[in-house]
Amino acid sequence: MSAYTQRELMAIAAARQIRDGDIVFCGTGISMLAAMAAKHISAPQSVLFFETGAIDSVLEEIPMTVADSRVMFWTSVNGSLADAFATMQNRITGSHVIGILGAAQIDRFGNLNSTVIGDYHKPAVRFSGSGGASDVASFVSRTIIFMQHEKRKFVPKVDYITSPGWIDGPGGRGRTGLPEGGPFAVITNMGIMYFDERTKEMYLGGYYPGISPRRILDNMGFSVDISRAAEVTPPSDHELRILREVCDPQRLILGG
Amino acid sequence: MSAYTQRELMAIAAARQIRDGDIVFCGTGISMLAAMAAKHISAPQSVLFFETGAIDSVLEEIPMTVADSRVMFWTSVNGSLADAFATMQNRITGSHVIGILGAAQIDRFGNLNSTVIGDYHKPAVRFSGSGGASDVASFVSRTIIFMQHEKRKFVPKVDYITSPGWIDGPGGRGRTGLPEGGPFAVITNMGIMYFDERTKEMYLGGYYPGISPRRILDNMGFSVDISRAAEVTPPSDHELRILREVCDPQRLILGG
Amino acid sequence: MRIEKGRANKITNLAEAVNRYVFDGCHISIGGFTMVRNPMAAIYETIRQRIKNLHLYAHSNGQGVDELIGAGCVAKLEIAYGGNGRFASTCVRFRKAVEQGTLPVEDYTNYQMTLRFMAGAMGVPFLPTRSSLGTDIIDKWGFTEAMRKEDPKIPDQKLIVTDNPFNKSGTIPKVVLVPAINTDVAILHVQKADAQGTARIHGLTFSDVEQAKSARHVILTCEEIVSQDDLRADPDQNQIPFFYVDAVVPVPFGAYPTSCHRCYDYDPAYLNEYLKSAQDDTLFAAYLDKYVYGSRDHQAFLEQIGPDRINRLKADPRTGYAVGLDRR
Amino acid sequence: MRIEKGRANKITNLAEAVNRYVFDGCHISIGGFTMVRNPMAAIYETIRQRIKNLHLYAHSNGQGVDELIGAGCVAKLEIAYGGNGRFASTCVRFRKAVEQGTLPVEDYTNYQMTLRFMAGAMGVPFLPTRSSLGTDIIDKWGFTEAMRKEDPKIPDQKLIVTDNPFNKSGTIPKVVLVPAINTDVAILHVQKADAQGTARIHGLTFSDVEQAKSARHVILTCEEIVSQDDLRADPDQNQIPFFYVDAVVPVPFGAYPTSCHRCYDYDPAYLNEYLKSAQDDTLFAAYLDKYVYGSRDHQAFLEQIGPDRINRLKADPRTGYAVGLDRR
Repeated sequence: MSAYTQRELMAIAAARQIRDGDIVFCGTGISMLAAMAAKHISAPQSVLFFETGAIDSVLEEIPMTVADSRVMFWTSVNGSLADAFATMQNRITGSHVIGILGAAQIDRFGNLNSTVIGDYHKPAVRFSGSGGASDVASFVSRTIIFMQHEKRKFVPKVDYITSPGWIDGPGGRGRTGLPEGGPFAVITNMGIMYFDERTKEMYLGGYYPGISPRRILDNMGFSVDISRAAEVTPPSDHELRILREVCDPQRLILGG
Repeated sequence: MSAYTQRELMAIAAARQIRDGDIVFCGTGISMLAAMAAKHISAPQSVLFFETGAIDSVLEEIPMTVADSRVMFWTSVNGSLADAFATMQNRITGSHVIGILGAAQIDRFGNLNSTVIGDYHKPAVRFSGSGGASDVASFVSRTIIFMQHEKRKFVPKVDYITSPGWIDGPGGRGRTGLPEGGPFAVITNMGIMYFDERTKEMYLGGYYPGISPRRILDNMGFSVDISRAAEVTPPSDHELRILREVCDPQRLILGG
Repeated sequence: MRIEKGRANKITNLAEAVNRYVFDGCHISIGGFTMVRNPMAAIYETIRQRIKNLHLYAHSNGQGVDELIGAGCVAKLEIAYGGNGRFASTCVRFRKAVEQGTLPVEDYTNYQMTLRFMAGAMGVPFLPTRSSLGTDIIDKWGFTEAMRKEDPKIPDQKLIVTDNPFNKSGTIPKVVLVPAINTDVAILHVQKADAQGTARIHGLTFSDVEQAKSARHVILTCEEIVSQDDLRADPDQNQIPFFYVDAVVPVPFGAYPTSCHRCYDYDPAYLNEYLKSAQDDTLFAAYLDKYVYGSRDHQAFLEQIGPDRINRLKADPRTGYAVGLDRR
Repeated sequence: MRIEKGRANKITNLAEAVNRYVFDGCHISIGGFTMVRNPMAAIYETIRQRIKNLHLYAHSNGQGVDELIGAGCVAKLEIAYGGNGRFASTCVRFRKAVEQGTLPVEDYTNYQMTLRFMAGAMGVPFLPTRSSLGTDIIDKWGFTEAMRKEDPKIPDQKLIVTDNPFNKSGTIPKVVLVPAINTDVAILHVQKADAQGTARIHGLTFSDVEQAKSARHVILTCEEIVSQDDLRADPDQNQIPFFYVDAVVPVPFGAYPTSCHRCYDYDPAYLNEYLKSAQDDTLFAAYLDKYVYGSRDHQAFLEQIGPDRINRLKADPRTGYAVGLDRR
């Protein structure tokens, strides 16, 4: 089995979470790459869907933004932002959309911060803000989240809640008035976290080859249950070939 | 000067009310015919606009419905109902739209009934209902109304207010929360009524050749000021030729 | 939905599609406007299958609505306009049913009905407008409290007038909130669709797209099934993504006797004959027997009309309608 | 409007259009998304004319927003996403301005900003959504009470969470009401327009159409002026009616260095160089001097870039982008 980078492993791990037939909301970057890989590997029936209004894109090249001309090619319909978000808020279609997001901070309930570090009014660091992330996290049935495993990113309390997760646990979303659904998996550079059915708390579901659950805990600002964790199957040659040769030959997203 | 029918006179009288450059909302029938005539006679810059979403239609044949393929021809944009009504509710474009409506009953303040005669829950007669009429009467700056001059149609109180006029007089629209603007002229088979700037009450502005103001009052369920009335200039040969030969050669709207 | 509305080939026949998705008592809307692009083939099939107690939503669907009412399929109606252009200032069977007190009606405006479909499509409970403030559309409700209580699918209020909470400038003091419509099924007739259900409408779309997206199930009848590549070569021109659609049924002249832009015009002779029959119960029963119950399917119906009459309606390619058609 | 927005020939040059409709302190929005179809020529002209204190509204306009901020034209910003795709996970001049406390920002989501433009276009004070309930987008306001009081153009509340008054079924307990945006001017770049201002956008429209309809004045820059007949032969494909438009300016490559579907791709080399310059104030000042102030107009700017680089970006007719372009 060939060598692979962390980023390649993360993309494949996320791709494996996509079910055939899902309508996949893709953000820019690795989330798009994961969706593209899934489409070519395990979920050929899945629909690539972008907040910009592109529905069922045929990606002959990896887009560098969700507005890229590359997402407009051979779609079912090219619409508008209004159309795309309505499709996610729509009670029938929205329940079949899976969203893939990234963030700067995450808490145990999967609430995400992509806006600021520090005080919102005097931020130490300013990030891009929600974009469509908070919309997606509000509307759709399942979200997959990409994170780097670092203490400062897995925090007991995020500095700013940009995108809603399970809020404060069981019933939290209902109390705020949000639709059902919420975070499903967190894909990091060390492993995969899931959320407990009952408590809605994050737990370690899988660790990558060569990385111990202990080391993962050392890279988190809060502790999680590791009793259910198993080693993640490394990417197959087939998965890697698709990812490298079909999806991102220029390594625009995969990097060096 | 050639003979003309009442309907021809009504169409021309309405056409004369349209200013060059107006965006003209047309209903089905004589209102469409009036707008089409104005476009060919005195208001070549006017825009024919339909609630169905057709903007700036080129009418080579008279449509028999506002959804007719004939309104979709050579437009600036073919949109949807949502687009069309938003254009009227829009504060900038809406203030330049003039609406032409018909009704079964009208009161002194230009409130219109096109829904029922009698009790709404046990109607003696049921009509079509609002369609887009109440929307137009709510949104646009000026409306022109077609009526038959009969006692049962010009009534002190309409059985059902389908489309808002000046409500109960000065400030009436503001009190209900409606935008400014309202009924401007009423074109009947006997003359033309306007609304007093101050009182918002209907008054007789013009009577057709051979019809006395007195006779008009005899055909109304309430009395109006006739002191400002003057005889209406009959249709010119040119106006009649355009109406008959260009607009409605099959006399689909003009009738026999 | 992954099963029903996914990438499967959804092409089926009309009897099957109507039988599967249109049921007794269902909440339904139909596409088109007055005598334009109504899904008439599907409407006649619904009548033929004697499906009753429909809760029908329409803005201005003249011909389709009037035939469904006349055939006794409709139990409740929410509508803006019960007319049919120059062919009926008020639709006759609609008028009779309401005057006889056999058809409860809730009146809205065309924009309000459009916003209600749009709210359903957007997944929000209501949308605001300034339309009809100060009118009886606000004050008089056709559906009784009891009716609204017993049917969970109907909102408990017709509409709500509320103060504008952002009324800083004072320019918009009040708005009317109109409740979302979420139907069990929407039936649309379009010019082109592919086997998966991606659809392209030529000409005005009316509120067809919003209706499709606010429905649980969508039946598309189309003039022509085209290849997926035909539609995807220019997706800017497509309006309905396949995953909203359940059934695709090729029905040439499927909107006849109403028109279909770029394909054919409405048939004035038919609509005038309909208008005459509609005036009288006996004549109308005979009309239904002859044209609807008397036709096995839409093809047989068109054969009754005959090719000469149909051919006269064919659209001229430049204008999209039958130029010079005798419409008297 | 009959004068300004009527049927007049609205073709003018960019300096004139910007000078007439973009003024110090005006409320403005720009079309496009990240590095796609931003009206860059008009943005550079705005910088060149040294127009300041703009109140800028954007959902995700990366490149255009960051250049306006970097050039010191923006006093207040309402935005959903201050990034630029793969070229900047966070736009650098935006980040610096916010971290230095020199740019008040109000954060919304992309859908909320879209609904706000739509509300302005529809002439309603707000639209409802379920988005961002339970988040700090609801709880934390960037604009102070005082700021909101003193500027009559800003609503007195960022947004309002309210109970659903139609909550019969209990499925939607609450909604967020987002306030309408009504700008003084919207600037869009489109592929085709005619002299009156009817416009056709190819590919995704983002929220450009809503932005145009929510603005008092609209400047359209376009790749190509086409005849009225070219656009009217298929009006289904046009999105903006001429009477919303004030100025039409032909500017080939008017979106460069951002992309324009079916015409040309974004320029990775330029965007990477921009990103490097943006990191450092001195480098950024030099960047502006060289490319913006140092170019008489967009044509001169393109000449600086040179025809070889421009030609490499030309779109392939099948896909609408530059196939195989080196985007590293």
